[in-house]
Amino acid sequence: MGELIVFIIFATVALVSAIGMVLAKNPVYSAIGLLGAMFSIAVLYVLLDAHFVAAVQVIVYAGAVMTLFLFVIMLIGVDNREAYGPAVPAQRIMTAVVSIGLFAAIVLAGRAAWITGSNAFGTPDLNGTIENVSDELFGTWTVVFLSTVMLLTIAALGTIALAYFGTDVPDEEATL
Amino acid sequence: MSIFIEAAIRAVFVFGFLLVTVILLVWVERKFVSDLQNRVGPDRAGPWGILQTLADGMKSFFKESIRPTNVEVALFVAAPIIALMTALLIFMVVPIGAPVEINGTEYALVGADLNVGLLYVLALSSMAVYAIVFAGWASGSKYPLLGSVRASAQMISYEAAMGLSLVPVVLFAGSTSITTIVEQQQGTFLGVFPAWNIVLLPSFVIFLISGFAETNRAPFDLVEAEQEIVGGYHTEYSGFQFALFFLAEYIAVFNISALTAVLFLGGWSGPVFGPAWIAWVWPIGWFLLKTWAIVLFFVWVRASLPRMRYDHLMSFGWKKLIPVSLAWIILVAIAIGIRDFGLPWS
Amino acid sequence: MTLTISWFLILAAALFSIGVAGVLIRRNALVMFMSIELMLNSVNLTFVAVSRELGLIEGQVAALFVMVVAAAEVTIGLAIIVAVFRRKASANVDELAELRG
Amino acid sequence: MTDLLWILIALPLTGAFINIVFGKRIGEPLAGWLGFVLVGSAWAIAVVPTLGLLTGSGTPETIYLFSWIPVVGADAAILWDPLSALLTMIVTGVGALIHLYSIGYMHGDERFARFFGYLNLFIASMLILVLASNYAVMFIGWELVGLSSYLLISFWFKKPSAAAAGKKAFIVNRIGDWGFLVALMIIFASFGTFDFGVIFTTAPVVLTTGAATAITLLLFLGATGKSAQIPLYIWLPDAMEGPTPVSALIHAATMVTAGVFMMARSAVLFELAPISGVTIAVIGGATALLAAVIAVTQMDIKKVLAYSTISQLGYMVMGVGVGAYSAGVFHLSTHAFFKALLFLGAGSVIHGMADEQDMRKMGGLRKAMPVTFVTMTVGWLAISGIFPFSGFWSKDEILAATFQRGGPWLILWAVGILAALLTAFYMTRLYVLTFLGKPRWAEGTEPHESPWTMTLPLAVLAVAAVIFGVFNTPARLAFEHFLEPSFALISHAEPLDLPLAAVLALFALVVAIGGIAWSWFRYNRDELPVEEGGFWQRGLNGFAVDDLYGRVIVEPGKKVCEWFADSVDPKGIDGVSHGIAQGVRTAGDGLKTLQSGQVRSYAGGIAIGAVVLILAVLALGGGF
Repeated sequence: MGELIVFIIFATVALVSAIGMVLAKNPVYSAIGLLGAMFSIAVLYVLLDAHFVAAVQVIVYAGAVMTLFLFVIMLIGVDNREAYGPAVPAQRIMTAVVSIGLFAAIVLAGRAAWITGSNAFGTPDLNGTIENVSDELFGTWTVVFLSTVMLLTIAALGTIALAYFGTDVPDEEATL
Repeated sequence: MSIFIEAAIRAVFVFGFLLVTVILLVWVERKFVSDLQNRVGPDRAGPWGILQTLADGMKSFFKESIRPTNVEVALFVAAPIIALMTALLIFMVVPIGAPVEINGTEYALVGADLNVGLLYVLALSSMAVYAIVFAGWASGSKYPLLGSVRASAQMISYEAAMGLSLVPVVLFAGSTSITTIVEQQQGTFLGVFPAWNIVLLPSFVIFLISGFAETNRAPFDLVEAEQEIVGGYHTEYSGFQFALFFLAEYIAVFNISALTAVLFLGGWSGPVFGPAWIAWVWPIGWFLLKTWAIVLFFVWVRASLPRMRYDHLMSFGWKKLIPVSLAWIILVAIAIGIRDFGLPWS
Repeated sequence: MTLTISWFLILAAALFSIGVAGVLIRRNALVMFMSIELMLNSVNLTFVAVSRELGLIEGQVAALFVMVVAAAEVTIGLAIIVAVFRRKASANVDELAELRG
Repeated sequence: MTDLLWILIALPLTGAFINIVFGKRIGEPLAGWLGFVLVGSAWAIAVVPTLGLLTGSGTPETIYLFSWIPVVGADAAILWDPLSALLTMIVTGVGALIHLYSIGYMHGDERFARFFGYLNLFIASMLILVLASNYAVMFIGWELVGLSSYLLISFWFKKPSAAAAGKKAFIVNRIGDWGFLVALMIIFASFGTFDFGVIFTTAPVVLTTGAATAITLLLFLGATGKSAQIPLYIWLPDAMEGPTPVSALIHAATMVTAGVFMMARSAVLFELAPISGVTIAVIGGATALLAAVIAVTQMDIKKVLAYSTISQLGYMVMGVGVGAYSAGVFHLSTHAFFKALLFLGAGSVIHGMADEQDMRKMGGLRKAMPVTFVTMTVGWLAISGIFPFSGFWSKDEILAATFQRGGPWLILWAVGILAALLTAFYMTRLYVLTFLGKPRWAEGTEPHESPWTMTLPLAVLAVAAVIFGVFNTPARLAFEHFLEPSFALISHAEPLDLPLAAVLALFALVVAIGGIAWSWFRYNRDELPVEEGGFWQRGLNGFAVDDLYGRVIVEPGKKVCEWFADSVDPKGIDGVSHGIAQGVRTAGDGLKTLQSGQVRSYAGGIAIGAVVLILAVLALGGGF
């Protein structure tokens, strides 16, 4: 019962934050909304006994990704509010229809291939501790893990390249 | 006793402990700096001015909180609270003494013993960035914004170095639980030297340096460099809200000191004397002694070193600290591999 | 009512749909990006929930990999946005509808 | 040990890569030494397993490397048997010596490193060819060898004649390759695989005599291209435009023997086609004789050797044609040594004479170039078939095998004897004109001995040319025993009785000595005989075979090509591609409105597509 309460609270927070993210006019509030959603998801991970993933979720998303977002928002100017008004006719309505249709389709598909609650909640088979996750990560998935290392290195190089080459336009932000 | 009530008691205790500590800490800093600078320092409120911090706190509490016109109200109000919250929450995982036995039950003297304790610390210290970013942005003014952009870049950079410097500690202890790390530092080498993690000297140094940067203390206090950007992110804050930032900063200093003591100087480990009913005090004493030593070191550095230039700060972080940490991680990993699995050819 | 895995999956589906809506409705590149992050997060939630349900740690490992990919993507994506902003002084994707730099 | 044999190919390939890509930075002497060391190490590595085969401690085997096109039985694998081992030893051994020689010979060339890159590439290609365990891989090696040969012939491509020679070699070889390719197609159609093991064990069951004849004649067409037989021999004399080490390595010792090797490898198939055997033997004999006659009239020292090579290759082909595969391969081995020796010696002479190749302007070089003189003497005696040098044994083997068939084959035997006579004659002519008599040098020429990097290979090859023949004296057929596992699937003729063999050998020896004596007294005098009659002129032109080909094949071919270029290409081919382009353009014009550049409309498309897909899957799977 306690778990259900926690779930309802944080699921609500996640949904509200996510909707807020989409609807907020100011990108900073969008970022805050996403931050809230990510935090709630981290709590839900704890609820699902995935402690390590939860910690990484906070460190990576809240700690690094969202900080970067905010950094960039501030770098390129927060007052740059987008002009509203649909580019495609009836865009909002179409968007609403498509999103709700997608949600319905996913739920329908899920119902067709639903997970058959084999584990009653509260009796976890596994514990998402660092030891358990890392056994799997460095055992079965070593090669994949190493390739993500490559991926990150390449991403870092690409970012540096983008920042270095392409400064032919005079820019005032670089002096920050 | 219900688990919720126990948790609440622990939280209240941690909060109170930190509050008292900070009041002391501000006074100690001012006194110590003035001694180093051949000044007298505060000496009016109470004996040796010991009540000065309380007086300042009262003053700011009753002062009017001025709110400039074009602030984003919600974030402007939330920022100092976030700052204080993260600072308080970090201390939750720091063990301040050996486990104590009351009525046959053993209680760990720690807010919460998490198996991902160190990750928790890193996660929360990355949260601390948001307080500064939000404060700077919500102020709707140029200098706070500049200060917060500086702050976010600086803290992200040094957090990477800090996280990397902790990896050898984790490798050494084989756990990310802070309690386990402290227990692993019990005992001695060769019967003489305490078995502290300070043997991981590069890690210790890097952790300490990035601790300065994370708490925006001199010589890395560019975030609030008066000569360039007035007060940085808290330029527009006043009264009680400013006091909250102030409080948060000093708690952060104490947190970093406590973490240094716990992770590298053996935490509460030390010799224990006397009968059983008094013996439990010793570990707490040792912990406080070590922590305050580091705090005094922080103050000493602040009084001694000038502020760094911003580009120097960034290149120092990325081009020196992080490569050194990486090299050190590799060395430690090899050493531990040899310790656990023997030499590769044996 | 008891908490079952379906709750998590429905929540993930809802978050995913909200993310899709964000991509479709917003024209600020940064917000579109955030919506994509939200979609990734909802998929992660599905992974972890199913991992809990089936008792397989692989789901959590997959979530970790998704996070790595997301981190890489954010790095590059934000760099691109900044680079574009330097040229166009705008983060509005509708103004980028041409093949000229 | 044998599972590391891929290193043999990898080493020269590495050298080729390094020298071609980084050659300019490595610089002059080092690039050459690199090539030499790599090929030399390949030889050293090959020695141990070869000795294993020789002593019987090793067995022939197929070493699987990786899967290439498993469906057609074409995996990258190494067939390690005595035949390939022998060829590997020759290719790497002679190759290494010639690398060493080239360090001296190519001194000062501006594309020094590039040359060694090509040489290494050639060695690697040749090893691929030799070590292949199926026809597909062998064909790759075959083509790579042709490529490196082309690169090396036209190495001095600034000389128009060299460029033309390279082109000619390439095109003429193409005709042979066409034959090889068609043969491969028939083989695949018949067997469904390219794998040697499967083909050779099942061939007697699968192939009819007709099919076997077709395959073998086409394979032989390929061999005439690579091994310079009638009618495709015309590229080899021109190939002498390449640097002399190239002539020695490729156009004497190794590549030209690829055809012989290929036929020996396919011995099982040739056994099934007696008509092909006759054809091959006759063409081989004819080539041997014709080339020998032309060689007699040549004045250029390298041309003489080139025609001599063709003639000797004719011998080998004749040996294969009469079914004496071991004898053919044996002559291939001995020839590799003494012909490489002769070419390198000629190169040394040319080097010492400041690039003079006309024998009329040489003479009396004995004193100026003592080492070259001594080693050339060995080569001369070996090729002339003088006892006990290696050429005597191997040539005699082929002649004996031909004689043994009896009947009409005796004519072929007589042709062979005649060719042997001419061989002794023209080699002596070359020898005498170059080294003996009075100097007839051009003004200002000062012959000098070559550096040690050039003379050392000469000495080593000379030793090999002397002793190698002993391995297969009629009395002690060690060589044949060694090769036996490679030819286990074909029947062997009984060796000749010793007395008869001895008589035949003696007869051949007498013929050779007669040729030498005739030539010696004709040329070893102060006044050179005048050789300007019709025979000599026509011989110098190679009996105008090139002109004949030009008139019969090249000119009509050009006409056909012009017709294609002028009418078929602009109207037919271009019309099709223009039509396709027009269609694509129209379609693009129609579709481009979809690409608005609006990211969100794309995203919307994706989202709608996802919904539709999910619903479709559910509908099809009955999920509702």
